[in-house]
Amino acid sequence: MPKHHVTATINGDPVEFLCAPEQTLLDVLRDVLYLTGSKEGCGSGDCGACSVILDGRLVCACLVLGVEAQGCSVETIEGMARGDVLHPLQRKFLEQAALQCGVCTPGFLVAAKALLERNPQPTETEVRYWLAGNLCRCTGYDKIVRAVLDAAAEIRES
Amino acid sequence: MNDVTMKGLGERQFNVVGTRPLRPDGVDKVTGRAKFGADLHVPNMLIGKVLRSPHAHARILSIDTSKAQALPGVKAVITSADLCDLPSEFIPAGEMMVNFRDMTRNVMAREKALYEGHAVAAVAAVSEAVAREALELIDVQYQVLPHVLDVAQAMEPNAPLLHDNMYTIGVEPRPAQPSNVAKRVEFALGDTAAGFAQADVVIEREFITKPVHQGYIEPHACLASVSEDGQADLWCTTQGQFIVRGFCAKLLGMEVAKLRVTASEIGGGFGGKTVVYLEPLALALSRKACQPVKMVMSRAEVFRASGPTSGARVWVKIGATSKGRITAAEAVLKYQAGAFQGSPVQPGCMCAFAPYDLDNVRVVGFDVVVNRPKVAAYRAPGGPISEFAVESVIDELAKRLSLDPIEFRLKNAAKEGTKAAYGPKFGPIGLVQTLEAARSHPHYRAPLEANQGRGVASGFWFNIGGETCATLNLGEDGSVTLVAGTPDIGGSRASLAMMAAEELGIALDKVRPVIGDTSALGFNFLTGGSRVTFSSGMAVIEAARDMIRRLCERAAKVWEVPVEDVVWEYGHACPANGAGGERKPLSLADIARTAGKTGGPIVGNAAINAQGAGPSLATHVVDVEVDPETGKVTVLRYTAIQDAGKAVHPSYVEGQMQGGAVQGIGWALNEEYIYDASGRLENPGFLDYRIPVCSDVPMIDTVIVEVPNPRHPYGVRGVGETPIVPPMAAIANAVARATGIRFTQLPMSPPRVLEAIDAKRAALAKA
Amino acid sequence: MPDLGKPRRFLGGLYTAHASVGSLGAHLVGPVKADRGSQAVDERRIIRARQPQGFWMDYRSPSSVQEAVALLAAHDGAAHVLAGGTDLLVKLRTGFVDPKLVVDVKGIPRLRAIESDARGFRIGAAASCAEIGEHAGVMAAWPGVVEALRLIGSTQIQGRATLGGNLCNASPAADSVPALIAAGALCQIAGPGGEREVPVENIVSGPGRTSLARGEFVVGFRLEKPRQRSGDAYLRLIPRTEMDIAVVGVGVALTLDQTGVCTHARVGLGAVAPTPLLVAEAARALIGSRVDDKALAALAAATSAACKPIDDKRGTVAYRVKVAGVLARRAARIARERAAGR
Amino acid sequence: MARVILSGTLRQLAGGEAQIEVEASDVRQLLRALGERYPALAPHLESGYAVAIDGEIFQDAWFAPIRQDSEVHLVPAIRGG
Repeated sequence: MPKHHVTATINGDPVEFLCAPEQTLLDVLRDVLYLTGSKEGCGSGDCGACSVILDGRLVCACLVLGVEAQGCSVETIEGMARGDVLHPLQRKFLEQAALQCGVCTPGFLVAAKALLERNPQPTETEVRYWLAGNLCRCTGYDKIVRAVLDAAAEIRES
Repeated sequence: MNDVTMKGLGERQFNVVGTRPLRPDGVDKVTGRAKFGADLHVPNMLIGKVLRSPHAHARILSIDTSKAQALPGVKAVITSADLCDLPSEFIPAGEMMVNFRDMTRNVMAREKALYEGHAVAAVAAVSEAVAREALELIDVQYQVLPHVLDVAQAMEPNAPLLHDNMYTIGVEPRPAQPSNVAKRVEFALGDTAAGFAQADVVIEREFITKPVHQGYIEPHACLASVSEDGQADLWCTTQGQFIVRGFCAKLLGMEVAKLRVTASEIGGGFGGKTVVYLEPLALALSRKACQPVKMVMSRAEVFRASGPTSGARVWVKIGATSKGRITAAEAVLKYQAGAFQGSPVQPGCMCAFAPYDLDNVRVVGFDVVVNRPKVAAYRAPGGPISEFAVESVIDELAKRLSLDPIEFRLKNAAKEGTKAAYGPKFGPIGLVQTLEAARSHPHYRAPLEANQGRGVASGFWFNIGGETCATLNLGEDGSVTLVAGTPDIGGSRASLAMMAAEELGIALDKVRPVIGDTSALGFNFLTGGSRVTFSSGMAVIEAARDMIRRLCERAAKVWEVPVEDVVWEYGHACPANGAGGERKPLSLADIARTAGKTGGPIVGNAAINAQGAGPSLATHVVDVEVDPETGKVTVLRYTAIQDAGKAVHPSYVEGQMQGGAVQGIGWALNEEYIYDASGRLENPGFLDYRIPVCSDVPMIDTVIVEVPNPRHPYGVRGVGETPIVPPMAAIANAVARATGIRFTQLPMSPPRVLEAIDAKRAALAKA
Repeated sequence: MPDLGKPRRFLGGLYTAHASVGSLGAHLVGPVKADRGSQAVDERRIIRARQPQGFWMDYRSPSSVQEAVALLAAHDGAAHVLAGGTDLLVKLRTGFVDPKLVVDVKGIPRLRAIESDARGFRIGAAASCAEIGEHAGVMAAWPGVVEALRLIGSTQIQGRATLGGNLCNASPAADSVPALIAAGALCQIAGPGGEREVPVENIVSGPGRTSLARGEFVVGFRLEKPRQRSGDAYLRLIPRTEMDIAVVGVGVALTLDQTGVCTHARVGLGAVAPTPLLVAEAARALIGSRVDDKALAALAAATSAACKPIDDKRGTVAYRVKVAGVLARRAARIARERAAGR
Repeated sequence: MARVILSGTLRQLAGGEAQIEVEASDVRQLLRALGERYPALAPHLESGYAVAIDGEIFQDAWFAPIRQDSEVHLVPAIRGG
C-alpha cells in the first residue's frame, strides 16, 4: 500500500508530507516534520499533551490520522509565538510559574489558546473544565489556572 | 492566597534570593523548543521495542529469537544473555540500596518472569513497525507459576515463593526457610507497655493502601549510541545522569568513563526516574547493531513495568492521657516491594511518628516481595503510607479526647531538641510554626455546611544532601556560565542561578545555568530526596566563593597590591578599607578583560558531599463534601503550610506544595493499581488510573513558613517531598468528620465510601 | 506443550467500553474489542500488530453515501468506518482491529450537517460533539442530549467525537446513547439495500456488537421537535469530574400537561447492562404523576430494578444498581424543571 | 568516650547492646571500632547507615568530627525520591 501524499497548512505555512495510512498526525508532526513540541503522554487521548488546533478545533493529534490532515490547517505550539513576541498565555505561564517539568505545557498552552479564542472571559470553573483533558502532575493546576485567567484579562484589556 | 511568613529568619538580607524572577529555561518550555527524552532524532537511528511477560509469575524455559533475527529490517535482538549477571551487592540509589543482581534481572528477566510486563527480550529495527513485528516472532516458552499480589498472603508460610534464596534479614537466628519477607526492621524507644499502661485512651487500627504510580506525564525514553570501539553516548530522561551512567556501566560491563550520559529535559519523575529500565537495553542493542537505538515506553508499559510505590498494610496503636499527652505508640508496617526486595519500609518506619515528641515508641517493618513491578521511589518514599495511618489515629484520638486536632498535635509536637523516634535529636524544625499558622489561617475558622467536613494532618520528611559538584565559568565579557549536575525537574536552574547571582553580587541575567552531562562535572548524586536546592545550592555558593577568591587575586595583581587589600563587594573587587588608594572597583567584566594577562581563565569550582540537610514539616487543612447518595468526595478548599527553611524562589516552593497536595488528593480518592485474578494489571492507562484532573481540585492555598536550616548558608531546606505526606490523612480526617465514618483503606473511591455510608445507615436502622 | 506465552487478547471488564467515538462500526462483529477503557490490552498483546508501514491498511475518504456503501460492500467486513476516530485510532494502536480499509465518512457533506425544520432536527452521524453542542437550536430543544455529548471525553475528544461513533462503538457506557434513547431519537442507516430508520435503542445488540447488517452504516439521527412543556436531562456518575467512563448514566425526557402532570416520559440507562437500555417501567413510574417525591421514589426503584450490571474496575454491581436509581431521580427533577420552564 | 546508641536491627547484631562507649574522634574511627568490637555489625556499617552526631545526620562522611561527649546514633541512610 503506497504512502499517501498529504498537503496541509501547519502554523500558517504550506507543508507536504508522505505518511502511511495508520500514522497519526502526532507521528507525522514529531517523526516526519520534527515538530516535537507536541508530546505523546498516552497515545489514547487521555492526557492532552499532544493538543493541536485542527481547522479551528482543539483535538489530540494522537487521535487523528496524518491523512485526515489533507487540506486542513494545523496549529501547534511551535506556531504560538509571533517571531520573538510570546503569546500572552506563554508570557503569563512564565510569570506565574505555571510550569515545573514543562512536558504538559505545550498542550496546556494550545488548549488554553483555543479556549480564549472562544470565550475571552472564562470563569475559573470554565477554565478548569475546558482543561480537564490536559493532565499535569507537577503543579496541582493552581498556577496554570491563574495564568490562563490572567492572560484572558490582559487580552481583553489590550 | 499565597503568603510568606518569616519566622526567625537569619540576619542576612538577600537581594536575589526570595524574589520571583522568570526561570531561565522557561521560554524553551513554553515554545515547544525544550528537548525531552523522546524528542531527539539522529541519523541512522533504529527503534527499539521490548517483549514483556504476559504472566505474573513464570519460569522462562526457553527463548527462541531466530525468526525475529531473520526478519528484514531487524538489526539486533537481545535477551538477558546480553547483559552481565552480577553478584548480590547493595549500593545506594534513589530511594535506598539497590542490588545489581536484582537490577540486571529487573531490566531483563533471567530465570523467571516475576510480574506481568517484566521484560524478557528486546529488538532494534529500522522502524517501529518492523520492531513490533519482530517481537511477535520471538518464541518464549514459559512454565506458568502460581503468583501472589497481596502482602499478607505473600507472608504466609505456603505462599508462592518469588526467590528461593531469600532468607529474611534482621531476624535472629536466621530463618531456616526462605520466604518472601526480605527484611525485618525495628525502631524502638522507651517502654511502650509501660506507656500504654499510663494511657486513658488507646486507639488501634489497621490501614490498607494500594500501590500508586508517580504518574509523570513523560514516559521513559532514551537514545543510545555505542560505537565500534566501545565508546558510548546515552541521552535519556532521568533524575540522575550520573546514576544512570553507573548502573548502565555495571550492567553492560563498561568502564564508566567510556559512557557519557546526557540528561534530557525531564517530564516529571517524582522518584520514578531514579532507576534504569530502557537505558541498558538500548545500549546493549546499540552495541550489537552498531547504530543509534531509540526506545520509548508506551503509557501501558510505564504502568506495567516501571516502579510504583508500595501498597501496604499498616497497623497503628497510640495511647494518650485524658490531658492529651501521648504516652506510647506502636506500629507494624508491611510494605510491598514488588518483584525484588527494597520497599521504602525503613524510611516508612522512621517517619511514622517523627512529627511527635514521644518517650515510648516501637515500630516494626517488613519488606515483602510480591508479583508486581519492583517499586521505585515516589516522593518521600514510605512516609505517606505510615503517616497516613498515624495521622488518622491521631485525629481519632483528638476527637475521642474532645481536643481540637491542632491543639492535640501542638501538645505533642516535635521541636528543636526533641529526640526523634528513630534516635537522634532534631535541630531547629518548623512543625509548631506550621500548626500555629494553620490554626490562625482564616480557612481553619471558615463555616461548613451539611455533609462537609474539615480535616487536618501534619507530615514529615528527612531531606538529604549528598555528593554534588558545580562549576562557574567566567566569560570574556564578565558573564557567568553555571554548570550543575542535577537534572532540573521543577525550576532548579532558576534557584541555582539566583544563589550564584546572590553570592557573586551580580544581576541574575548575567548567569546562564545549564545542566551538564556526565563528562562536564564530577559525580553528582541524583535529583531526589529534595536535595537539589539544598545540595547543588550549597555547591553553587561554594563555587561562587571559590571564584570570588580568584577574582580578588586577579584584582590584586592588576592593582599590584597584596590580595589582603582586596575585598569583594556588590559584584566588584574593591580596595579593602582604604588600602590600595583611590582605585576604581573592578567588575567581573573588568577582571575578565585582563584574565589572560593575569593568569588565564577564571573559574569557580565546588565538589562536596553536602551534609546537614534539614527536615521539612508541613500541616495541611482540607474541606471536603461527601455526597451521601453516591459516596463521591469533593475537595472544596485546601491549604498547605510548610517550613521551607528559606524559600529561594517562593513561586516554585509553592508549586511543590501545590503539586504534592494534588498528588495526595489522587492517592486519597481514586488512584490504585487494579489487578485481575491472573495477576494482570487492568488499568494501565490514564483513563482508569485516575490522577486528578484540573476540574477535580480547587486552588491550593499555600503558606510558606521559614525556620532557617543552620547548616545551609542561606537557611535552605528541601521542600519537594513533604507536601505529599499529609494529604491522605487530612482528607480521611475530613471525610470522617463529614460522615462520622473512619476510612482505613485507600483510595476512598465512591463505591467504597457509599458502601460504608449504607452500612452505617443499616446499623443505625437496626438500633 | 507449555504455554508459549504468545500474546493473547483479553477483555477488561466484560461491559467496559467507551465513552467516546470512532468507528461507526459497520462491522464490529465478535467480542467487544478495544476501548479506551480496556487499554489493559496494549502493544505487547498485539497479534501481528502493525505490519511494516504502508503494507496493510488503506484509507479512503468518499464524498457520497453511495460511494461509502460501495467501498464497505466491496471489502466485505474488512473495512472500518472512520468518523471521529477517538475509539478507532486507539483500537488500531492497540491492535484490536486490523482493517484492510478505513473509510473516512467526514468528507460526506450530509454526514457533517446539522439541519432543523418544523419536525425537528437531523444531525449527521459524523458531526462532532463540539459542533452539535454549539448548535443553538439543538441546545434549546434537547439540553439533556447536549449535556450528554458534552460529557464524552475531554474538550479535545469532543472536537472529534461523533454521535454515530458513540452509538456504533456499541459500548454499554456510551454517554450520548441513554440521552438519545430518552429523547426518542431515530437512527438513519444507509446500506446496499437503501436507507432505513431505526430507534436508537435497537442498534446496540451487545458489548461491541450492533444490529447493523453487512455494508450498512449510520448516516444520521433524527430528533423530533420537543412537545410543549417537555424537558430532558442526562446525569452520569464517574469517580472524577471529567475524563472517566460512566459507571452509571441515566437520561430522562418527560412532558407535562398544563396542570404539571407528566403525560409522556422515556428513561434511558447506560453502563448497567450489556447494552444501553430503554426502561419502560421507569417511565411508567412518572407518567400520570406530578413527578413528586413519591413518583421519583418509584422511578428510582424501577430504574434500579432494570439494572443487570457486573463488578468491574469501575464499579460494583451493588453500587451501580443503587446509584442508577439516585441519578434517575436527580435527572427527572432537572427534566421536570426544564419542562415546567416552557 | 562518645556514647553510641544502637536501635532495632543493629542492636540485635550487637548482641542486644543499646548503648556503647567508643573512643573515636571521627566517624571512620568510630565505625572501625564498632566493627572490631561487633564483627556482625561490620558489613552493615559499610553501607546503608548514616551517623547522627549530636542530632545532625552525616551520610558517607568518614571525617565528620566526634567530640568526647558526643551522642552518636546509627540510623539507616535516607535517599528519597
